[in-house]
Amino acid sequence: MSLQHYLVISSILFSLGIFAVLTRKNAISILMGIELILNSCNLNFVAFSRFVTPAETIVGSEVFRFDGQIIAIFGIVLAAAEAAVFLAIILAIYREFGSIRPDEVDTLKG
Amino acid sequence: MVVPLISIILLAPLAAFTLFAVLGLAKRNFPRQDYLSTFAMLVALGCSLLLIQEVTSDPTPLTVEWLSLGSVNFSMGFYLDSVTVIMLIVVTLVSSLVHIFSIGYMHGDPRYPRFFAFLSLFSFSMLFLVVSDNLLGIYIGWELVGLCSYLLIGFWFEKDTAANACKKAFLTTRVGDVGMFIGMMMLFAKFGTLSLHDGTESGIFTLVEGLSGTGDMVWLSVAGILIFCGAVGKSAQVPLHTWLPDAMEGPTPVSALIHAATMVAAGVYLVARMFPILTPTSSLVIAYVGGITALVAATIAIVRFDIKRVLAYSTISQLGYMMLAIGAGSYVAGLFHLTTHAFFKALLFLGSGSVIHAFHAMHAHHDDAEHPEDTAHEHDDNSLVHEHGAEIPPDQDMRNMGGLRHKMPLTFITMLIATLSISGVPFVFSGFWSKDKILGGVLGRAMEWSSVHHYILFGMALLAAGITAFYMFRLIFMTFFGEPRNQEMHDMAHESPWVMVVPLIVLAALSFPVVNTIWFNKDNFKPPKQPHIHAPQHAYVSPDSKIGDANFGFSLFGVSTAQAAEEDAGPDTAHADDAHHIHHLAHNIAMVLSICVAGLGILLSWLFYHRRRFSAEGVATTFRPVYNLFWNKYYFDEFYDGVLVALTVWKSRLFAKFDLSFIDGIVNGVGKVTRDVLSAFIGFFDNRVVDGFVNRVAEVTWAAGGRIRKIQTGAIQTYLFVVLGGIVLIILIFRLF
Amino acid sequence: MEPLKNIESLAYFSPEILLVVFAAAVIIADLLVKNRESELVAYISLAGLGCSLVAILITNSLINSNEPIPLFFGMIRLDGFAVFFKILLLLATTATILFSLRSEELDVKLKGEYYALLLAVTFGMFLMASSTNLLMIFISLETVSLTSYILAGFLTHSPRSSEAAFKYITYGAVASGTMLFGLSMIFGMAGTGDLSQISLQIASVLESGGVSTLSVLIAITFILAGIGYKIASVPFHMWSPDVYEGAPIPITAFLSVASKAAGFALFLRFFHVGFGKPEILQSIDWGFILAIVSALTMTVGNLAALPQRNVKRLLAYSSIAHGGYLLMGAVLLTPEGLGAIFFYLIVYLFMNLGAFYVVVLIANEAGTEMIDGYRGLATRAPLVAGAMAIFLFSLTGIPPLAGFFGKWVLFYAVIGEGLYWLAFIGLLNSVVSLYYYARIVKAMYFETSEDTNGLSFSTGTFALLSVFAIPTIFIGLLNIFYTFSDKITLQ
Amino acid sequence: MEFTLKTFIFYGFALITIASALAVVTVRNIVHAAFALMVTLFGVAGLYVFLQADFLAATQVIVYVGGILVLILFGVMMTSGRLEMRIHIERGQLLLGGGISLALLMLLLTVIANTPIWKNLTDDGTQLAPTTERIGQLILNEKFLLPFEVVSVLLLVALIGAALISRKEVRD
Amino acid sequence: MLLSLMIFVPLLGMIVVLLLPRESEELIKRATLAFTLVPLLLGIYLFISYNNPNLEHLWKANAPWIDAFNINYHIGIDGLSVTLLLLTALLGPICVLASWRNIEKGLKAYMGLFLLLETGMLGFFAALDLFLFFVFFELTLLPMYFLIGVWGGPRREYAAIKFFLYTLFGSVLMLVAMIAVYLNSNVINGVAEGVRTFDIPTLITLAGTTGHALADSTFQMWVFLGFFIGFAVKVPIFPFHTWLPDAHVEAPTAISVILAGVLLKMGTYGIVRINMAMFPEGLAIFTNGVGIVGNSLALLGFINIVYGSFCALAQTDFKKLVAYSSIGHMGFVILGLAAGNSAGINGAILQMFNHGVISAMLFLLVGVLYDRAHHREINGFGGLATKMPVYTGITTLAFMASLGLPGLSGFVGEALSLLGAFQEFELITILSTIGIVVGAAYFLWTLQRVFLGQLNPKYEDLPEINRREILTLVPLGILTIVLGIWPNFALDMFSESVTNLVNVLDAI
Repeated sequence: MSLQHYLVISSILFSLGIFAVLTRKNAISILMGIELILNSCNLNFVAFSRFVTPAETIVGSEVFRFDGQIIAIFGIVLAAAEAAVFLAIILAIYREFGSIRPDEVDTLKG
Repeated sequence: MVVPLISIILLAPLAAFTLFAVLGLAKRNFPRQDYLSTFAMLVALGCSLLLIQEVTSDPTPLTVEWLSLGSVNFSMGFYLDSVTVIMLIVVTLVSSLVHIFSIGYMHGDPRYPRFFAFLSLFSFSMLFLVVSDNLLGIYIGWELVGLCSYLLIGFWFEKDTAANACKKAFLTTRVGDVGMFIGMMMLFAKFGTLSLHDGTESGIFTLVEGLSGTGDMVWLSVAGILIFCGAVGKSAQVPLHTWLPDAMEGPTPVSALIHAATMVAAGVYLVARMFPILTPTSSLVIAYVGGITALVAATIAIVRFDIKRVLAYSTISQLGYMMLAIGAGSYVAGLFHLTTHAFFKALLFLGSGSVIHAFHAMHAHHDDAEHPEDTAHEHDDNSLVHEHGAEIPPDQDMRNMGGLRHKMPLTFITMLIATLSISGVPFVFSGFWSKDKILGGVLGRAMEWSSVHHYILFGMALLAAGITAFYMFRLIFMTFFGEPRNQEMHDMAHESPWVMVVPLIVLAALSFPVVNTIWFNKDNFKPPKQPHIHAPQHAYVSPDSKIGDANFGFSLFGVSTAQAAEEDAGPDTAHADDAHHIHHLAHNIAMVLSICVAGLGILLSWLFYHRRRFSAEGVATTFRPVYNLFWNKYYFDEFYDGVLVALTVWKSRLFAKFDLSFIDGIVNGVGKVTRDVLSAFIGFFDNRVVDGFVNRVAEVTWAAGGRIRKIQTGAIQTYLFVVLGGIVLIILIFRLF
Repeated sequence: MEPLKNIESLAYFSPEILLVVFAAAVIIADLLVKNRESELVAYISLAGLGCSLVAILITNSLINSNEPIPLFFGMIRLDGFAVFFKILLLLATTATILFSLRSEELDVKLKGEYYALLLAVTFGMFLMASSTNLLMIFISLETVSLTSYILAGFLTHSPRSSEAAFKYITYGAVASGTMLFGLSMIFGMAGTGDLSQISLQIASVLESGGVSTLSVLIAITFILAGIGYKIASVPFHMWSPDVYEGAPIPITAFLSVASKAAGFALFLRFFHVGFGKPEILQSIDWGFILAIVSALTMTVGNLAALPQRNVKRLLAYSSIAHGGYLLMGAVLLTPEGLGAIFFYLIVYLFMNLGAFYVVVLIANEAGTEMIDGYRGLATRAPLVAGAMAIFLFSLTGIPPLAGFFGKWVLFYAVIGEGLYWLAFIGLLNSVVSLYYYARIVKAMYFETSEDTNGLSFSTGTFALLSVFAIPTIFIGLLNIFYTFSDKITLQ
Repeated sequence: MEFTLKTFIFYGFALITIASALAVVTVRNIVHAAFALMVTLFGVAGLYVFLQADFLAATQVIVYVGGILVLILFGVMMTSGRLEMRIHIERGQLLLGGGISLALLMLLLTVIANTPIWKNLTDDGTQLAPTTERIGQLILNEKFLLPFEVVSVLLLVALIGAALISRKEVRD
Repeated sequence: MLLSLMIFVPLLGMIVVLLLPRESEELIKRATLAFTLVPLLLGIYLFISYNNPNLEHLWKANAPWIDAFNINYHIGIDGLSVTLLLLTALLGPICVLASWRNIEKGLKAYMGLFLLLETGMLGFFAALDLFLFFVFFELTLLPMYFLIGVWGGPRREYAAIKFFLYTLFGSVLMLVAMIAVYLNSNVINGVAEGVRTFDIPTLITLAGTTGHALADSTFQMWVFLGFFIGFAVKVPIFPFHTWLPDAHVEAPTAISVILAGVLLKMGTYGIVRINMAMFPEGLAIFTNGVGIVGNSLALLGFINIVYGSFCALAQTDFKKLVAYSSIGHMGFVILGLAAGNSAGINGAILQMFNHGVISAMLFLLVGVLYDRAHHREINGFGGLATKMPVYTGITTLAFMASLGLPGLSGFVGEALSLLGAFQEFELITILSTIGIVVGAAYFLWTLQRVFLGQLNPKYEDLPEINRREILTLVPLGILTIVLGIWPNFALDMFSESVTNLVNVLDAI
């Protein structure tokens, strides 16, 4: 369970997220892909926080620095906010285009 | 006195023209432009005569900085020697007479004032050319007379023939002028100046001495020949002579003044002026060109029926004669012939004008129906240089004339005098003396050096002299003798008014040597040096001294061939005595021969055209090829056309290839080749290739824009492909570096 | 200087706080005001911007020369750089609000939210300009992005607007996700989120071989995706034409100027502070990659703009191209380059906003965004056409308009670094750009429309137009604009 | 590395996470995909636990599974009308997408392999103090106050925006 | 001060004109005329009082402008610029007069733009700061673009944008070169010290200082090329010339006049002022007579002459013919400049001035005809000399001047250029003389087709040229004649400066 394990897992998650984003024909699936990407990032941060960042000493007990973890928390929050807005926009698209297939939303081009 | 006199000579005609131009801008006419111009000319004439007394003074009385460029300067100034004075007098005199003649001849023309204004402008330009002391000034005058020639040939510009002829004249002479300009550039590059003789001894004439015997002779020969090119154009020498016959489209006084007496003689004057820089090679080239011209033009003249064209070819021939003389070293003889020729040829033209005028009275105006066949003849307006073989207008066709001596006695007599003069009838006529001087000079050279070239040249000159006599008398016989061939026209004919006849009489008087002698006796009329040409056995040009003091080679009836020989031989060389002897002999032989050929020519002419002992037509049939050659003017124009045809075929192919839409069927003139093939090709090149390249770049740019647009499909996932693919690419590309 | 603690920082943070407060005030006022036609909320927003401006100027006076103040434990930093961008952004927002007041596209019922969102996005951009910590960078970026998505999709009854928002968010989410991954890698390498620390750490681990060049390069490239998408550089530009075309015109104007400026602020700070050390540049010449990217960006922007018929879209591509020009200055890492960007941004602010304002006006009056709709404008509305011509030629870079001077300082900086090829490409591009800008001018001046009725505009319109046009003419001619940037440095 | 229960569980979590993520991106039924995503999120939460990030693991479960996933399911329902929606995938796009994803994966693995400082950092098994309190301190009192406040603005904006955009506007 | 006044009075005029009410057209025209007459008077004053024994720039004004780049508002004149300033100032009122009746729409804008254009041109010729020089150079673009595009012929849009794109392309290269010069302006022996400068006289001095970065011959070559292409587009030199026929044909008469009369001169003026004076080493590379490169400048001149002439011969559009003839005549300028000797450069500069006058006349004349017949097809006329004798006379004068008839100004410049060029490039110069013959050919041929022959019955009622039109032509005609007779009138102005320049060139 070394750092590299986590990194490999997060890399795979990231690639899968990218794959979803590139290939899925449903806006919501794309959103899922994005969530995978964000999760992989968070996993990275937490892993680095655990293994890389130097320890700090606070009132006698030694803890690791939590910077990475806190970034991950913010990441989750941002992901949530983004998901909310994303879904709202998907609804608007659905309303206007009657479809949420990304390739059917292509009136703007050229 | 000199400078004011010359200034007046120049300014008087210029003022006459300027007044016309200024008033013209205000859309007015000076009511008596004719008198004004004539008066101006007479003033100039008077001043010119006064100048005779001044020849001995400083040769460059006035030099002003014209262009000062710091290190290089061009000056303008007057150059006054006896040649200048003679030319001045010839020009002003002939011009005055032509002015007077025109008052009658051009009467009633709608553009009557303009005619005189142009004449004034011409006179100014010609005089400017004559008095200039540097090549640039000569060139300026040279081109200006060309312009006037253009304007005056095209005076009746409504006629397409005239419009074409004037253009042809200008362009053809310009070809020669460019050669002259290149020659000037060479001289300038070498000497850094264009002044001939600027008083401070840094003119070309002085500098050229320094070249003597150096390796620059070839270069100098080329420069000399190039300068001569200008003369070839202006003096209508072969092969650029074709414009002069066409120039007869202009009013006849113009032909007399410009295309007989003065402008065309300017070429001879130029060569004479530039005599000091001529090398043996260039001299020989000049002589040959002159000789060929003399012969070619003379033979063509035999078969012409248009009275003016006969005279035109005669002019060409005589100009060739002069060139031959100068080229062969008979500098004085050439100039002398120039002078005598100016008078008798002007007389001939004016006389023919008088005849035409007489016939012309049938027609109210020059411009309507002067050429009834105009409408029938399809003139190609699109040709740059037009038409050499225009139909002969009926009032100029000698076949319509005959027996006019009774109708127009004064005209007849004066023209006869001129004809006798040009034919070289001995002793009483000036033409004889000048022609004899040329023949003697050339023969003298030939004998002195045993030069085959000069024997050939002498032969040419002699032959030309005989032919001249023949066709001139042919003209006289056809026009004034025999029975009227066109009775209707004959009945209309009448003697011209006095304003036209008086100039004829004056000119006739001038055809006697007594008058000429007056100014040729000037002491210091001497040929210039050619000091650089000191090839030992070819020292044929005399430096100063003795000849300088000699008079021009003849005195009234006191035939002084000895004197002439003296001039030619030159005193400086070791073999001066031999030379004298040879030249003496040569002049005697030449005189005899020339009298013989002239007599033979006149006799034949009499037999053919007066006595009708022989039939000209019969001879023509017998010698059909020769006749055709003459009739078609040695196919010069056809040659230019022929080159053209080949090029036109090529042109058509070219056009077919490039799918151009316009093809002109008719082939006409050298200029057309240039226009249709070269310029069309270049125009095409400009549009398709140069512009096309730019357009191609623009198209590619646009297409690239279109491509990029296509990537912008509107589908978001495409964009994401680009983003993520882009990341991969950036990393990979950077990795490769 | 030691980073200030939270409470100490507040005073220096007042501009941002004011923005948030006014955003809240706008929402509350919106609830209270019954009259939907009232423009009160807009004026409140403007007041907020004004207050913020005053606060910025006050805080600016607190900065000692060249001594930046780190705030909130080093999360953000107050320095001349940030102040410059804040003022620029405030101007852009002000202009956008003024446009919005005159735009007939926007739904009057949603005014409160609209202005609140505009203030919020400005707030986010302020943070983008001053962030010095990876976390703050990401959060500020996301704040701006999320708000922008909403603003782009603000016209709920317009399919174009929704589509724009959809594309924008999809694109943005992927890009920022990628960026976040890159940030995490950098975090993992440096063990800290603070930019200046990162700079030191990365330099030392690179030197010690603790990380390979390639790893850093990949991380940087991932981050570039996020920043590049904000400044719309190739290959991260593709969202912008569609979004610009679909979004409400004032928002398009805002995005093309403010969002881009904020993106550049972030870009400059991130790369110059985090990766500008010579040691890092020695092993990873990202400047060179970005030089190529900038060349590509302007080329693609200009070429793609050529065939456009929609003025808004055309301007979108044009702003991509201008992003490319700016990027040239950004890769130089010289004070000249930095100064050039500052100067160019000012010029760009006026000319681009001016052009968009004309688009707003024409969309209102003639009801079209197509070039054909501009036909005969010279006779129908000569002043507007004249102003538009000034903006367009300034965008092209024709003297004596400010755009030329902007380009001049940029190319001067580029050539000063010996990048002749880049300058040459850039200049060729400005030649190409003439063609499409001139197409609009051509339509306005050389063509006639069937409809020859004059268009009437209010005095306020002309006043606003001249606010943009006059600086566009004169900025370049005045000495003062060239000197201010000397004081601004990035440490 | 010795093979203990802990490692076994770790690998289990890892496997579950990856497998379910694979399912998220491949299954055709979007609802199935959503459930697969839930499993992935749980898996990641488990990994957080292994990283001794207890607070984070809890947050992950609550926010993601409890919030985002439900949101997604709502989205699915509101946009398709029925829960099962077939997803059509084009082959070319699939290949290209797969290619790019793989390329990125390779790049990332290269980074991992080429970063010596990340090597040999293994979990030494030290038990750490619970993180919650410290996180609270950091966020509310210390370094991360500013991001926290900014995120609150962000959330407000997202809230307003989402409401604004998703509400059904009557066209006029 | 006077010089600044001269430059900016038209700008002031533009503002005034734009403030006038649109309806009062007469007032607008008169005001414009007045505002163009002021520079003319000042120009004449400068010309007359110009006396420069020390070869310095006179009437200098020097004020700091943009400190950051050491850019100054530095203007001044020497003999070369005063000549061209006078030309510009002279053409100003003439063009206003020529536009008196035939501007049908937007008169106010037209006049305003024209005045702006005049400021740009005057400023360009007076600028002594490289940056200022460039700004004025470009300042002419915008008004020109609009003047062609709005008031031009049927293909005006194409012509306008083509003109604009070409010139902008050229100036882009110039900009690069300019920045390079500036950046190197303080580098001596590889060490940068002191401030950089845009000051043209200073730069010229620096470029002649041994060891200075600007004096490096490779550097000079590249910078020379940059500037040269920029100016070449403007001249225009083959193959950058294709904008010119289009622009000329489409532009309204007065604008063609300005285009041919002044704008083309800006290119050659730039070549003299910048390329030759500042980069003699660079120049030497292209004019040392060795190989293609060493002859390239002269070759370009030759190509321009022959190419322009033949293209002119192929035209059937009167205006296009004149336009191509301009290309040919500018070739003489290039050829003369390439010669680099006293005769060549003096001739080239004189030719610049003369061509400005003559081509202005030609375009005015074409305009007169076009205003009456509403077409310019050469073959569509014929025999006009009978109906319009005065017009024919003036046209003949202009044609003759243009084809280089001695006694008129065209000849002097042409001849001097050729004389100078012959000393350096014999063969090329000889070949260039083809242009003289062809020049005569197309002008005479045109003269014949338009004016000679039978009167085309369509034009029985063609009115003669009117007084206003004559008024526009007479000053030019007088100049043509005066300069033909007494070229020192202009040559005296600049020959000393040229001598100076030649000394610099000879030192290389």
